[in-house]
Amino acid sequence: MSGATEGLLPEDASYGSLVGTVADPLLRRKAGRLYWGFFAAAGLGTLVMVVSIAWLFIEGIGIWGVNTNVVWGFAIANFVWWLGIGHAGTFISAALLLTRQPWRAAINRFAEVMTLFAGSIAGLFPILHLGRPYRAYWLLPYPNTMDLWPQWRSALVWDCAAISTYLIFSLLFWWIGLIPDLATIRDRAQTRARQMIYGALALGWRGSARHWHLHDVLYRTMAAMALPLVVSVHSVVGMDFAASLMPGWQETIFPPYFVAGALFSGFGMVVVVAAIMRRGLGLEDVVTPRHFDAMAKIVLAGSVALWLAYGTEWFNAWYSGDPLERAHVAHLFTGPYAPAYLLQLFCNLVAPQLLWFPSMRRRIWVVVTVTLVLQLGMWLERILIIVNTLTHGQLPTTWALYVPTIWDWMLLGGTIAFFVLLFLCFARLLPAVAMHDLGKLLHERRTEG
Amino acid sequence: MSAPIVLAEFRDPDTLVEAARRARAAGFKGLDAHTPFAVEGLSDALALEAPRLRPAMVCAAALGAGFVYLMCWYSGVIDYPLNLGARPLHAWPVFLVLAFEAGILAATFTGIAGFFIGTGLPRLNHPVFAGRDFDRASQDRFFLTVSDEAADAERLAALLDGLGPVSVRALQP
Amino acid sequence: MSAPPLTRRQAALALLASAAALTSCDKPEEEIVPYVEQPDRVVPGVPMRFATTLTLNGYGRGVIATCFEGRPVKLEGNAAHPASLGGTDVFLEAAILSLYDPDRSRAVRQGLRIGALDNLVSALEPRLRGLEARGGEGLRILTGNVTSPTLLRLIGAVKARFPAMRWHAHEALGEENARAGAALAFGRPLSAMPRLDRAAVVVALDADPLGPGPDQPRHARGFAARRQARKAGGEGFSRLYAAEPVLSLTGAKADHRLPARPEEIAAVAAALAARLGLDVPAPELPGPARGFVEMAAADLAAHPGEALVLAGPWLPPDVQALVHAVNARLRAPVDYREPPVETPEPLSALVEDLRFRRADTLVVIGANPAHDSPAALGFAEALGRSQAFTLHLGPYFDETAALCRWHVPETHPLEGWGDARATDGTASVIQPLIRPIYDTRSAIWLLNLLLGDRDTGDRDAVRATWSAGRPAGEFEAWWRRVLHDGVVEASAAPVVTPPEPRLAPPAASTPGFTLLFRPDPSVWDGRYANNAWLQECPKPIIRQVWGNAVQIAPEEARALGLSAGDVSRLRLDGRVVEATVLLQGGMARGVAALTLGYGRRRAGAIGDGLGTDAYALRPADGSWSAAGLVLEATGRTAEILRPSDAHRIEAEEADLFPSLELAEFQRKAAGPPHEEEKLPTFYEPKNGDTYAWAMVIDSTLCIGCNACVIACQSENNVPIVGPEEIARGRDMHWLRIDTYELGPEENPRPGFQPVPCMHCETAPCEPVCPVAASVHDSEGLNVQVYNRCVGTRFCQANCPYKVRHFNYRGYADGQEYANLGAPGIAAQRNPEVTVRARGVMEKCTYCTQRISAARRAAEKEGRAIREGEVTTACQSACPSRAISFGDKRNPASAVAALRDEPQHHELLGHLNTRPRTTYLADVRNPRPEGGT
Amino acid sequence: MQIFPPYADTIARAALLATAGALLGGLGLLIVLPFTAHVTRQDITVEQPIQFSHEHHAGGLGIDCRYCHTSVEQSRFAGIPPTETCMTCHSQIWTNAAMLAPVRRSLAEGDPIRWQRVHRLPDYVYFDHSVHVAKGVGCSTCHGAVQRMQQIRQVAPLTMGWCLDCHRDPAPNLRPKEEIYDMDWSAPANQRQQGQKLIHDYLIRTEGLTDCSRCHR
Repeated sequence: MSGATEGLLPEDASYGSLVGTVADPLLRRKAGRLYWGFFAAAGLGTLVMVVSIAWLFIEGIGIWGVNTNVVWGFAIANFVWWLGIGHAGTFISAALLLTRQPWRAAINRFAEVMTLFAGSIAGLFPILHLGRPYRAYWLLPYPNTMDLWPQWRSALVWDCAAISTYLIFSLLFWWIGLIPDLATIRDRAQTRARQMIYGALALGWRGSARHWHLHDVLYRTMAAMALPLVVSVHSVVGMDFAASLMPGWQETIFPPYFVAGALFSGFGMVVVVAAIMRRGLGLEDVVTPRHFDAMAKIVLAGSVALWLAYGTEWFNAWYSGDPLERAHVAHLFTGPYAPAYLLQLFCNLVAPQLLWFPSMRRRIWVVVTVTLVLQLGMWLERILIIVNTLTHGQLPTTWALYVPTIWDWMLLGGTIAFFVLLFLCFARLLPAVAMHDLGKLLHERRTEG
Repeated sequence: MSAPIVLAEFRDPDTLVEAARRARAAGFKGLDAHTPFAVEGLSDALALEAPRLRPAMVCAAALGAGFVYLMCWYSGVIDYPLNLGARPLHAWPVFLVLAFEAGILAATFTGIAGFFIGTGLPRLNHPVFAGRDFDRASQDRFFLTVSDEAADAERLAALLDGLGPVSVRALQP
Repeated sequence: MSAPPLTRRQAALALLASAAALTSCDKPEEEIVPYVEQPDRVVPGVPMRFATTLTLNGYGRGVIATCFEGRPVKLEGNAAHPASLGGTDVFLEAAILSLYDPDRSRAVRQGLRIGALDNLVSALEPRLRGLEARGGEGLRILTGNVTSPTLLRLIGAVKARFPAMRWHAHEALGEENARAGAALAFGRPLSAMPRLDRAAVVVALDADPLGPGPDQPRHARGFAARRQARKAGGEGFSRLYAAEPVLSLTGAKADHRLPARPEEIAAVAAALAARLGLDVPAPELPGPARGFVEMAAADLAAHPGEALVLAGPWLPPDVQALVHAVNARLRAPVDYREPPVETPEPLSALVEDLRFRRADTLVVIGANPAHDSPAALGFAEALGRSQAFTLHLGPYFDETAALCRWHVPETHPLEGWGDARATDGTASVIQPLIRPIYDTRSAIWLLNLLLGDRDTGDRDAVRATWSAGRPAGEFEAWWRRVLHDGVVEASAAPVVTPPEPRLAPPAASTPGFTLLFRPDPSVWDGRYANNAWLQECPKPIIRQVWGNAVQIAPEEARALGLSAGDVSRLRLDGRVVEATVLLQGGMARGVAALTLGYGRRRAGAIGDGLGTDAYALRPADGSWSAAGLVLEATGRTAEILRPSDAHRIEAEEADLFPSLELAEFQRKAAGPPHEEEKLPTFYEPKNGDTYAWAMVIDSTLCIGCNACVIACQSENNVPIVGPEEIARGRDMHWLRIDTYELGPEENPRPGFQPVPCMHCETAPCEPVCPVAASVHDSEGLNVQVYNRCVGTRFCQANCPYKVRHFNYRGYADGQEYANLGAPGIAAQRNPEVTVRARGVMEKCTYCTQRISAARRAAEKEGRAIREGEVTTACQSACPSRAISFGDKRNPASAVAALRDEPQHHELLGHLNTRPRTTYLADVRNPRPEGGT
Repeated sequence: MQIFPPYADTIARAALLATAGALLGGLGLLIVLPFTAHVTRQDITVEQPIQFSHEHHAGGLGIDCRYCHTSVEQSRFAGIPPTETCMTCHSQIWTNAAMLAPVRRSLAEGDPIRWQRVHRLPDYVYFDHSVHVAKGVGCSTCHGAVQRMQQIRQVAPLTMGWCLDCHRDPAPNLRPKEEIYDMDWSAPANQRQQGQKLIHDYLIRTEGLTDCSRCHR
């Protein structure tokens, strides 16, 4: 057995056993008490989200902690954070496909789903944060009686375009990949109802060589488009801040720094999801320590990239000699949010260094802990980018504090619960791993062997 | 589909490729294969035409991007020019960002549409579904199908002798 | 104050539902209701302007009111009136809101219940007949300061009917000390009006002519006249010295300032007098005070006829008298006049009479001593226990009204007829701009009632006063002119030459930890407590809103173990109140200051329960300070609400608020023309072939009085957010006064920088708006299109000046604070300005509605807008004329000239935002040899 | 094993197409709806308290617009006549007409006539009649042939796009001063040149006409 596929599949795997590993939890196993416990908790959390959104629409965004000088708060931070998480899925799927990484096969499906869920949740925030959310459609170009157009120069319009493109693209990319697996589920389903439902969803996929051929071409082409798209999306998000005039935002490094940060947090979340899926669905055979090792390396690389980004920010502030930029960096370390900033540095820069050690990378709980810590770090990074700049602008008379309210926390917590709920539904309704990719991997291993 | 369909079932993709190659060499028409995953070499073995999806997607991308660029230019320069912080009306770097996203979107939609047109999906009812064990075509079996007036199960079985098909059967009408 | 009513939420849901439908097919019908008979001159949509008069402490200040369809919406200063000179102060600007205050008393009350006016009249009449029979024995009238010729005439008539009647007057912020001082010096209580416009050197001894008060606009204008730093020169730039215990606006503008305890100020006055050759013993002074006196005396002596010493109304009479003597020696520019106010008997006498049942009928007109007299005087108890027939006429059912047997709601000055005199005696007529909104009565009506006259209308009463002694044929024309001009020509009291003042060396006073009482810049003596605009207006220097606090010096706090925000207990002569501690540099050691007027119990929904009642501690004699204060921590803390803090300028931030000395300015002005270097840009702003509006604000002239802030609020329908929202860091003022502390920390010299929108030519807010709601117009205005705004707030996030304000709640649109959602308040709104909905951004528009009105008027006449035709609300309010506005492309315009001054600068100009609002740096004129 | 019968293909394809069609069609409907009279309220007559006929008064009797709409040259509002204006004539003629009973009642009781608004702009639009008539925009340009309307109705969509049409290019709609109140005015053949000349004569600065602040503040 050669190195490329080593440790990714069980020694005795067959095509049928792989399909069974993935499909059986879905079709033949009942959800346990633990599942329903989580489901109830997540459902309750989702209710919190719904309530806080309803109250938001009734009372207005005055219920949040945002104020005259700090006009952005949790909503934008949550948006960037969720979108960052939503970055890894399509990227993993596409980049690893194009670079022919064998460890892609077992994780790409739920990574893509994670992208969809996180991206959709992220997409909620820019709308929720509007003062008049019912006018959000004014960001779209359409013929109207006012003869007005969106204002193309605004980074928010780029955001709107990039995120909707990204979400639509990711949805279709995921769907295209999912069709053959739906056919598999259809064919393994034991009840008529399931056969019908999955059958309808599979659109009559029959694994024809012509279909596979076209599928392959489309999938690879989309993967090739995905890479620049992914880069563009978080670059644009970075430009929400970079294309401004505020100290701490107006930095040319922001687009790449945001992309790196997004992949960092996205991969981190894939690790977490992978660990949970592996345990919950009994996928130990196909999601292996080797996967965690590989993802840990990427996370580590992300952390190193953040070292570079943060370091550049500090260095440039000093080197530029701009008193406002210098004051901003001083504010990061000494201002009212300095403890949070130091925690952020620990989470993003220090904690992942553990992953230099191969023994640590192979311990799934270590990797999961590190990635959970870095989720916290990345969220702190986003909220601190916003509040550190807005609480400490150019005019000292406008320096103010930002204190989130219970509704800020409820919405953040609620969306996390909603994300979990969506994942719980996904785990019970759709195949969590791309079975046709696993089959292909097994075929490759056999060909190699 | 007027001609009867004969299915040959295999346990292994490589065997299927070999079988396909033989069937084509034997001059069978209406060859196809049904596999749980994309098998490398199969399209060559069946001599499938390269789909012209990519050129279509590139064209769509160019059209979509061009359309959006023109829309931005028309709206910002011709239709309602506004003084926004003294920035130039023709903000091409910005228009390019939007054009790029539009291009991706147009290519994606074209690709998906091309995929459905090319595959003929959705096709919920198809004769091959009636084949015995065909539900394993999406799991762990690999089928060669021949839809040729000249083909029958015996001829195909003879041709595939030595490749060890699990079965060779004509579809029950 | 709590959650908005349910209807609001339902409305919000309905809004959402209709928004979800995107377009609704059945718009609610709207009616047009024309007049039955259209009044003359009323053209719907065309505003009318009328001159009238408002009073503060009884003194008249002329205003011009703008009315739309019979509804006054904006007050501005009357340039013809000497107490306003076209400028205003916060109280004048905010009076319009009080007119529409839903908490105004609107019903006659008998006790606490609603009563009937007829019952009152029938109860009063037999009593009056009885009183008449007794010669008026037992009848008491209590008023505030009365300058109104008509009221004085009527009071005189009442006195004639009831000879034994006694008239008492009470003003919480009175001028007893000044009157007594003048009496001490001249033998009679002359009123002294300093002429700042004629003074080259001013020494303010605990005096605050630039601070709140009836003459703030006049003094500000006079001060500004001698502080013009212009290339072209002008009258000599004056030098201002201030010695004071509490940092005042005058102290803030001073070139030299000495923080001094009250008794030290007396010593400074004595030392100055001695240095100027008066025969008083020179006291020993500590080092800084000695230096201060040296410099001040030298400057005073060097400017005979142009040097002036001011004594604040809170200094004791002997110091006042001494200052009169000094001014006489200096031939100081002071106008002495007989005061326009009669001096009736004090409140204390009335308290005695009530207590000993010597008063059996009390008529209170407009005064509220149950709140604003010293608690130690015991007026409230005396009134509450009194069996007398008590009748209160006032605009609110206030603390005094609640203790009276009868209460009659009083007509607002904008609703009724009347007259008043300014501090210099200039008379003006009060004319109604609107029919009384509620069934209210005026003081004239009440006095006529006491006279048994129920037929004479208020207008006739006022006309009767003024027609006396005028030929009948000329009167109508004269009357019309007076109403039109808003001022009675040449009615000022003549300037008299006072006798040589007697010298009265000041007595030594008691040292010790002293509590100082001061007028409140927001609520004055408490009468404006229910005015939300004033409550939410950041008090000058300390920036506090919605309450008051006890001010002490930071070093003092350290010594007492207190820190900012501690709730402290103030003990004085056995009386105790609690107040939050506010640290303010520049306070003298050993003193604490508390403003009067807070702690109202019956002010209304806005003013109730805010702050600390300083009257509870004020000594019974109404003095301005009380020694023997004990200040101790309670262990609790409270937040001092401030929309933004004053900021201490560090060296590297000097360009935020540049300050230069006069000599440096003169050197620059004499040098080659000042070229501001323009930073390079890719996007050179294009100037259309049209007006280029620009504003220049002169920091030298700005006295930080906030008149512009309230004027803007009034003109532009700027909503109130309320204390809870302020605590969250939200506020809506389009114009804020940034306060920078310059100079040494223990004796800072605040600089005021009004910050409206900069209308940047390369505005950072515009390219970031996704819907082009923030956009430039061809005349260079940075326009915010409310109806296009979706509320991303990106514009404010990217605004370096943070001048934009977001409607986080429906502050003006269904989620108003307290009673501000009452339907009547909407009548104050300016119909030319959109009332902003929840969820949209708003900001200073340069009063685009005024520009538009001028443009349309000019276009209809086929001409260009003339220089000075457009004045912004802030500009017209500014009493010191620190704000200029106009077309900078017009080389003859004021702004074009000011933009060429050597001290001209842009705020954050290095960001290359090319602001249209620019500043003239703060020019100060300290003595070249230095000192503070 | 066939899960689906052959007709399922048709259903599936039809469902797919229908979904796409419904999405696009719905979107299209939402876009088109605001342009229609349902939203603009064009050509809708409203029941008024009095059947006042512009056709009779302005068309038949030839009363000048300004006789009733008195403030059109001074104010933002053209003005709705007070009851007494009606009574200047109707105290003499048709004094007992049943149709005019509400007018007489209004005068007698001092209770204004409550007309239903027909031309309605949103609160955030500050339209000024006076400057329009001063600069050559005639009544009929926006209000149509009022003299032929039995019941008044709105002939123009009064949408922002419609306003902008003229603000971007006023030339086709400008008239000489003396023809402003000519309800039968129609553009002469050389309107383009005449309009350009009028722009010049009226000193209209066209560059600022599309400023947001022209109408919104």
